[in-house]
Amino acid sequence: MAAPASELTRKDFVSSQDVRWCPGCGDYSILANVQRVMPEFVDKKEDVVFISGIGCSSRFPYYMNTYGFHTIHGRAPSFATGIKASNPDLSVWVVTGDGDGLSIGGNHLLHSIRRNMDMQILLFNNKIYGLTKGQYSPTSNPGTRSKSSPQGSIDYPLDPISFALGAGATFVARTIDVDATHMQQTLRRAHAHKGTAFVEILQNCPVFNDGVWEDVQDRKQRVENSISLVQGEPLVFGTPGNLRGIVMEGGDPKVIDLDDEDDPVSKGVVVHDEHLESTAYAFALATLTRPECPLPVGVFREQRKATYEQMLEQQIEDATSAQGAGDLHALLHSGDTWTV
Amino acid sequence: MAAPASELTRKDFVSSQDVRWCPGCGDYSILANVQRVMPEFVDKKEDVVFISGIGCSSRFPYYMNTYGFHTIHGRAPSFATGIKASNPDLSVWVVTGDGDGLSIGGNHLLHSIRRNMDMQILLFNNKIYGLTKGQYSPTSNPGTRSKSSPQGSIDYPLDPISFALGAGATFVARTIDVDATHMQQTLRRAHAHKGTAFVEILQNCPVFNDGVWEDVQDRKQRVENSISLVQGEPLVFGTPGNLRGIVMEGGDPKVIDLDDEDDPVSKGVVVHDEHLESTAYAFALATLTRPECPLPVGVFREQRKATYEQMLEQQIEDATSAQGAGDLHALLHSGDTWTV
Amino acid sequence: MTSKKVEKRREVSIRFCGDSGDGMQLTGTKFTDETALAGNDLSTFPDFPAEIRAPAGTMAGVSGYQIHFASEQVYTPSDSPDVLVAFNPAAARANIGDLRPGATLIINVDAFNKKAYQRAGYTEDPLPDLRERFHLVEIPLTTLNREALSGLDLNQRAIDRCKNFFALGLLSWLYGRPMKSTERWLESKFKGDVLEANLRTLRAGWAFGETTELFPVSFQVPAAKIESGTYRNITGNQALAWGIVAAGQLMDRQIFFGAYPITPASEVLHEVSRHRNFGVKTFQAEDEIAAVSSSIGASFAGNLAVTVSSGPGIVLKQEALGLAVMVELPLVVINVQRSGPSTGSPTKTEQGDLFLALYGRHSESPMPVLAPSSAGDCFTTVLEAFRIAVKYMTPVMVLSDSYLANSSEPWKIPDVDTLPRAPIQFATADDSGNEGFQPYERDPETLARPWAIPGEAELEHRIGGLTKEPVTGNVVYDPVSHAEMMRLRGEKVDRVSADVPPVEVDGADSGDLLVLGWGSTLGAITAAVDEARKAGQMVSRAHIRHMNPLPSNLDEILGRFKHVLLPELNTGQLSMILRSRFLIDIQSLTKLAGQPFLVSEIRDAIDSILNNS
Amino acid sequence: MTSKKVEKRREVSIRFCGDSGDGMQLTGTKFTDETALAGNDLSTFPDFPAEIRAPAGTMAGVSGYQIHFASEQVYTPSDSPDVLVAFNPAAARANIGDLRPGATLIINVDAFNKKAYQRAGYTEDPLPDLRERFHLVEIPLTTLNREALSGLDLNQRAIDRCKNFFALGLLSWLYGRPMKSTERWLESKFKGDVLEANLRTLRAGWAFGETTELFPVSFQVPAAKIESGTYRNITGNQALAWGIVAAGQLMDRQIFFGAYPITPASEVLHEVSRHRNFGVKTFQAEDEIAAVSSSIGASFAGNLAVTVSSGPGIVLKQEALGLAVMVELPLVVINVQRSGPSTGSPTKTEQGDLFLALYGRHSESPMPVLAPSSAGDCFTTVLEAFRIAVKYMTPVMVLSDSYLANSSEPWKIPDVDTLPRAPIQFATADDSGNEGFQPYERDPETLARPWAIPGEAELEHRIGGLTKEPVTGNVVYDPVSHAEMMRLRGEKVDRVSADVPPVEVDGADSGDLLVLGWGSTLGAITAAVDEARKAGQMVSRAHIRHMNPLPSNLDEILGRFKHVLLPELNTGQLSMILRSRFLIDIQSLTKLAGQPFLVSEIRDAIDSILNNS
Ligand SMILES: Cc1ncc(C[n+]2csc(CCOP(=O)(O)OP(=O)(O)O)c2C)c(N)n1
Ligand SMILES: Cc1ncc(C[n+]2csc(CCOP(=O)(O)OP(=O)(O)O)c2C)c(N)n1
Ligand code: SF4
Ligand code: SF4
Ligand SMILES: [Mg+2]
Ligand SMILES: [Mg+2]
Repeated sequence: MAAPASELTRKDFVSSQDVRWCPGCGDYSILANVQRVMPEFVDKKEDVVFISGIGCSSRFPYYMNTYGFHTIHGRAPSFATGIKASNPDLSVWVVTGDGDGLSIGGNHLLHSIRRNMDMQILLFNNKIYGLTKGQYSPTSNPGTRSKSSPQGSIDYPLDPISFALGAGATFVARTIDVDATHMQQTLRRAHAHKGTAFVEILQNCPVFNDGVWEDVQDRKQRVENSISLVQGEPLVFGTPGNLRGIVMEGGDPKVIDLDDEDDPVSKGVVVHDEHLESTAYAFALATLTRPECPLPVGVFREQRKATYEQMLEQQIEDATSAQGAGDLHALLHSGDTWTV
Repeated sequence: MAAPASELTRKDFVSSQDVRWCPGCGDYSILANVQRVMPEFVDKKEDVVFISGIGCSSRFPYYMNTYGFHTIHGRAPSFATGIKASNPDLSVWVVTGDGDGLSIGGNHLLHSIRRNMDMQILLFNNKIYGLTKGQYSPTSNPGTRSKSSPQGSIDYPLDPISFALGAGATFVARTIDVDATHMQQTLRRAHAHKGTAFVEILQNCPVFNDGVWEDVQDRKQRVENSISLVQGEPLVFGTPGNLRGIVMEGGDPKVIDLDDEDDPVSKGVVVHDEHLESTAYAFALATLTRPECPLPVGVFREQRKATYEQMLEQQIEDATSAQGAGDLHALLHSGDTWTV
Repeated sequence: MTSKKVEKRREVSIRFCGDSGDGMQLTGTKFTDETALAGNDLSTFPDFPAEIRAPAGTMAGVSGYQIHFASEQVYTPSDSPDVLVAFNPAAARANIGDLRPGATLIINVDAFNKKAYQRAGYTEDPLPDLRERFHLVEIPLTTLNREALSGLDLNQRAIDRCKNFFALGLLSWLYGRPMKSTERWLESKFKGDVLEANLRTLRAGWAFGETTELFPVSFQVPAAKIESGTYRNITGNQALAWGIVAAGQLMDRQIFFGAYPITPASEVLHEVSRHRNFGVKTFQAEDEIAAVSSSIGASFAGNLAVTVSSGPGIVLKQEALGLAVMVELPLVVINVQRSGPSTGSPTKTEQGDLFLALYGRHSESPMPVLAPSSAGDCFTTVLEAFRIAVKYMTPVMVLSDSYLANSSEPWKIPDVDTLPRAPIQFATADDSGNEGFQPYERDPETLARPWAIPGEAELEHRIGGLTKEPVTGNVVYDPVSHAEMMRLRGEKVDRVSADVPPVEVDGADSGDLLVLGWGSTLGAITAAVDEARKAGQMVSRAHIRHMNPLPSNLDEILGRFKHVLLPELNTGQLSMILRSRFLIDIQSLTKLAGQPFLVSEIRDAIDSILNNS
Repeated sequence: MTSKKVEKRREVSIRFCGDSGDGMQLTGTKFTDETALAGNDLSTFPDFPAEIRAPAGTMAGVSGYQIHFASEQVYTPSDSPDVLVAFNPAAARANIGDLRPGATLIINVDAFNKKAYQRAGYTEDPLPDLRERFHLVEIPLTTLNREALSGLDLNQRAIDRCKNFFALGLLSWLYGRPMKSTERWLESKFKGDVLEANLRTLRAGWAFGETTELFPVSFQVPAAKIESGTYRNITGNQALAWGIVAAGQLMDRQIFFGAYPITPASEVLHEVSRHRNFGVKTFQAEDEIAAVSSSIGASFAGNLAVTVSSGPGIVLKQEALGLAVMVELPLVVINVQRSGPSTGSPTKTEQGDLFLALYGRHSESPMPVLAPSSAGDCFTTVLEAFRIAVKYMTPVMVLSDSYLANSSEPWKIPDVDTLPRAPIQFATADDSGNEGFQPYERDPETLARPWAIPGEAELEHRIGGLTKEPVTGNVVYDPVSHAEMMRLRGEKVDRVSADVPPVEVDGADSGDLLVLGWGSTLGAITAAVDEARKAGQMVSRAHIRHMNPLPSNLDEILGRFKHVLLPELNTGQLSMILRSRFLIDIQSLTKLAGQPFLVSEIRDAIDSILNNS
């Protein structure tokens, strides 16, 4: 674990408000983990802002003893954009849900990701609208029976990771509500990234979509059904006696069986590299679908590019050195004037 | 060229309205090509509906002598969704621009693509807001100097093809305003596809963004700067003496030089396959960026999946056979009633 | 059956309250069904806190359900319940303020331990004080329920979750409610041990009533004399949903319903989704803008289109509604109003969106607006909205609210055969004259333009949101065409007046005071006026359902009264419109607390006007 | 210089019109600059057709620019130009209706061939008729320009494109305008042959005037007596942009400007973008919702935030504006109103969005609203909007319109040192009391809550759109808190009255008729009242700039006049508000044609009231 950056402790980030999620909701553990890692990131909690939209997940800011803004449905990334542009020194965190972020808010998420401001976006994906009591969402499995789809949903689901990569994200990761260690690692990576860090957090909604992530939440099933992406490590998963690896065939990822004693790399198993120039590889990983393939968790991609706010500040500097600091009198008298 | 499906001719699709684009606008040739191929697609022009948002490009429906709806900015795919769901027999075409479709309308485009209704979406990409007189758009090249970005734009551009693939598109293609033959082929393919066919059309705006596509519009430069995707053909481009091909390295596409007498396939050059199960390959093609790599034109991907309207009709059928045809009296008397 | 004395009561109101997890809404609904089947008139008011489950035992988590039933007509859930059933101290504390001294307060005394009452915010044991102020009945509900269910193969939590049915059994006994409907419902919903448990505790509750000395008498509320017919309970949202389904049947056309979930409107979507066998197409869009846009698209293609939402969602739809006004396509927009600006209090009620309906689009963008006044009226109003939309080729907005949405009342089921059938007339090739088809040629009477749908030969045409020439619909920029189309759109909506029946006055035709209302305030206003009359005051009453255009006799009626009182759950929106239109000093009674009017609030306003004049 | 006779004129109005491609806007602007430098008062009205270039030579493609200048005060661009310069038959046909019989009509006679006049919709040669009705001056503009530029290395198209400068030269001679500013501008804009061509034809136009027999005299319009000071021409959009930049300077805080392009508001974004050296951050968002949301975010973070749009875009912002009302953060929202519902006529003018500003959000969501009344006033109004926003912690809407946006007037440049400086006071750790920081504690006078920005220690707090408790801002659902916060939000906006100066009456303090106005109608109303007075009528005039809250002396003023006439470019929105508020029979004069009022329209209304009373 990284050394704390500050004197702050987890408790400093706990607000006085009663937490209003249902018992057993995956949001609790996400909250706990975020509160746990925050002291590593900042040494003044007043520099932290949590921004959310509307949804169960979007209640998050109320429980963080930092600055917080619970905005309107789907628009949190836009509010965050204004906040970060106004004060680039702040540590800006967006919390959203699969409905808030990908249904009504899909466009803002897309464009925020594209602009690459230095902020973290945590998308809690429970594949359902929790707050409005259980309608299917854009990430719901096909055929999901919900209040608004009594015969099963007929929308093809959106994959948040593919979406983010398609938008040109510079940092994309996935983690799971119940895996505290992995989540904390992922949050650290997201925070360390200079640019927009998009993190999908798989979250259980025990009330309206219980068990939808069971195959990767359950410790036993997880080893078979997920693959952990680790920089420089070959893409191998499963348990001894049943090891498998990921190879690429002309751009398409495939699963191959491995013997325990195999050297995966010599078998063609891909070595994970977050930093490839092109997004193609990360996207290929995102297309892995269960049950045939394991679900990747960890960091899909990290790429360093100038952030929007850096370039904005730069333009202000450039303009100032080219035109001189703004002079209101001169502005008002620019061009043709006449004196009476 | 496919045989006409009807007695109709190009002229039947020309409306009485004066065309109001600037002289030299790329929209003219798109209009002409669409009018030219329509007789191949339908035998009754009343079955055709063109729907657009707002923008120069979105004036399109006025010039087509079919049913047409010039709606509001960014929402054309949603209007089209309602039209197609209401009457699946119609041939539904959406015309949008890079601003209309990818800026304000990004979310509707995303979700329409995801739902896979059987319609064609033509996105005219001139990398600028034409109608509002020249502001940069989400597809504008970095550093574009425009009315709203006098120091150059600082947004990273969105690639329409990657976006569509990230949304799970079942048909994705790109063509160029000035290449009539290629455009007509592409329109035929788009029309033949059962599902949402997304077509990016590179379009010149001589007034506000002249020459932005010159390297692929100009016939001479085009051979060096673009690669034509043809099913079953190796990805080779350039001219004899300067042939090059695309290979995949662990999911990442690269350009290699070829000798004229080389067999490209044995050199590892990829053979184009639109129908691969996973989107990874198509996405890899979309990441090809000039000047290092050529810009692919043609069909990136085609995949057959049930359309939204088919599934919707199916659910109505299923419900009807399970519950019987709707009986209003029975509905009103369902559950507990009492008689006074 | 019971050996205890039975007393008659004319009316009773009961409020069940407890934690969100205690099943209060269910208990209330089942008691309501029993009551309806017992032949009483009734009115209910479910009042739940927020959208997600609050921490157990806190004030924030309290959920309530009130029912008022009688052997005569019932207009409201009643200002103050006769009986409060409180499952925990938080529920007691949150609701006690509405109770009259001496009213009956039935509590689960097992839940009144120190930890619990402190969690509720009591600093000391509230029981001594409650005993003093109310007729406190202390029942060890948890214990009794556990005893009743001992031996069943269920864990403690599952057992405790049944205790609301014990209470229901007890209250059913107390007011002689037949439990058949509840038993039937349990049988349809559960099986095995869970069914057994619920049935057993329900009956144990009844038996407890019969034997306990806590209740020396039980009560009987004779059936009300109501119009003959077949009845059912219905909530406003259910009635809206059925109205939508019915419109498709009566107009012989498929329904397209574009929606995005939002409290308190989502149930309309849920309910309609269940009836695909009527050929209705529900479409859950990615947001409200897509919901309304797809609906307008569907209307263009010839479906009967409807979109349903609440405050924030309606705001988002306004740009597209402006387009619907411009292209003159039929569309029904239902706004189940909720409380407060921005996210506000999503489960609470208000009538704050009248201005939004009329003026919430840029420029001048007129649209007919209707407001139902009771749960059952929601059904009728939706049908009327569709009729107006199609006849005049216009979007129509319906203003329901959270109170109507959730509260229920007995509804006389209409005879389907007598509901007006109005198959739709689309334009045909015959409508295409020498000059070709003219999409903005108007019906001389209604000013409606033709509805020409894709697929129909010779009617190809283009529409859009730009200013257009009259008749041809071609895009133009000249001031004359612009002005003429602005005028025509306005006049068309004015002509809907032809379909607006005159307002009826209940009571004397003229006099000192008219209490005017619209929408969901009908019950409270009627009850207040009723009381006032019983107290000898001369008060008349009228209720508006057509908010735009207004009934044409309104001017004349208002002129006949010395005072006009207009209660609204907003800052006086209709009042402002009428004051401006008629230059009459209408007195506005406003309330903005997320709650419906109390009868007493309106009575007080009546008193104060009559006493000062 | 010239040997011809020079006559004096008190005032002249000229309209240049031609194809969109003919450069009429440029010609008009340059003539305007020359006129301003000549010391006249002036008013202009650019009127262009649509957003994209229409087919050449058609009515749809006609673009016009009118200027009215005088040696006395000028209030409007004038109802009817004295001189119409028409570059082609379509331009003549589209504008001729506004011309008085006998007025001067200067045409490019080269463009009046058969093909051209038919394309314009004339069935026969219009010249004979025009000669009869007007003082027709037939100039072979195309030919003369070609002659002037022969020998230059430019193609025909490039040469023909210069002919507007020939016309400008000619008109400059005719009215004795100094061409220096135009020459300077050309030199800054072009170089090489293009510069040479424009300069040459400009001077050729002047020389042609001097020599041709078509114009026996030239005219002189002496400088106006205007307040001393330094002046410049300014359009409303430019003034808005500079007001925004100035606000940042005067309040010593960075500006964040979130916007999405839309006609006619985009130029404000363009202009502000050019001044990043003032530390302004312009942000072109993906849509209007993101534009306003990012602006509110910026305000939360302590920037001075502004968002600018027009009708459809403002509608889209309303949901977020409701949140701004709820979280009580300062924000300036500028609506450059355009004409018609839906997409309507984007380049045309209207005052249709007053209701939208006041009532376009769900529930009750009060917001101060200001309306500038002239191009220059846009600057002042923006500064005032920022002051109110910050002082009262509230969003404020400014209603400009397309007419103000594009028309220009001489503007006396304010002395920067006398502009009020008001550095912002943010909350500090000292504002955090024993109970911790209370985000909804209010200033007792203004009711403003503290502005506490991220980065400031000990003030961590959470805000949002849910109903909240007074003082703490904690999320609650109880009716009492809900009602209290609804009341407080309303009262806070009412208290802005303290900063609203009383309305001033121009003319007698009481009498038969007061003409009341708001926004961009000031010029037309002033001119009409002026004319009426000159004709001996007793008419007073008052203009409202604070639309909400209204000036507190309004009631009293209205009461002193027998009649009140209120001209508005809508169906009578302010009129409705005032009628309702004061129960006074205000007479509404409305116009919805996408055009500003003519002076004569208001005069007629004045006459009709005074003659009938
Ligand atoms: C404009 C608007 N439309 C609809 C809603 C209703 N609404 C609130 S949250 C929500 C969905 C939330 O889903 P998600 O983001 O997945 O959050 P979860 O509750 O599952 O954590 C909806 C539809 C709203 N508040 N505002
Ligand atoms: C709600 C709304 N916002 C903004 C506008 C203004 N607007 C019209 S078209 C347009 C951009 C068009 O760009 P694009 O789609 O690329 O079309 P092009 O003109 O380049 O073909 C904008 C911003 C509008 N009409 N409506
Ligand atoms: S509804 Fe689901 S997501 Fe929401 S708080 Fe409850 S368990 Fe969590
Ligand atoms: S502005 Fe550009 S895109 Fe628009 S019509 Fe003109 S050339 Fe075409
Ligand atoms: Mg969710
Ligand atoms: Mg474009």
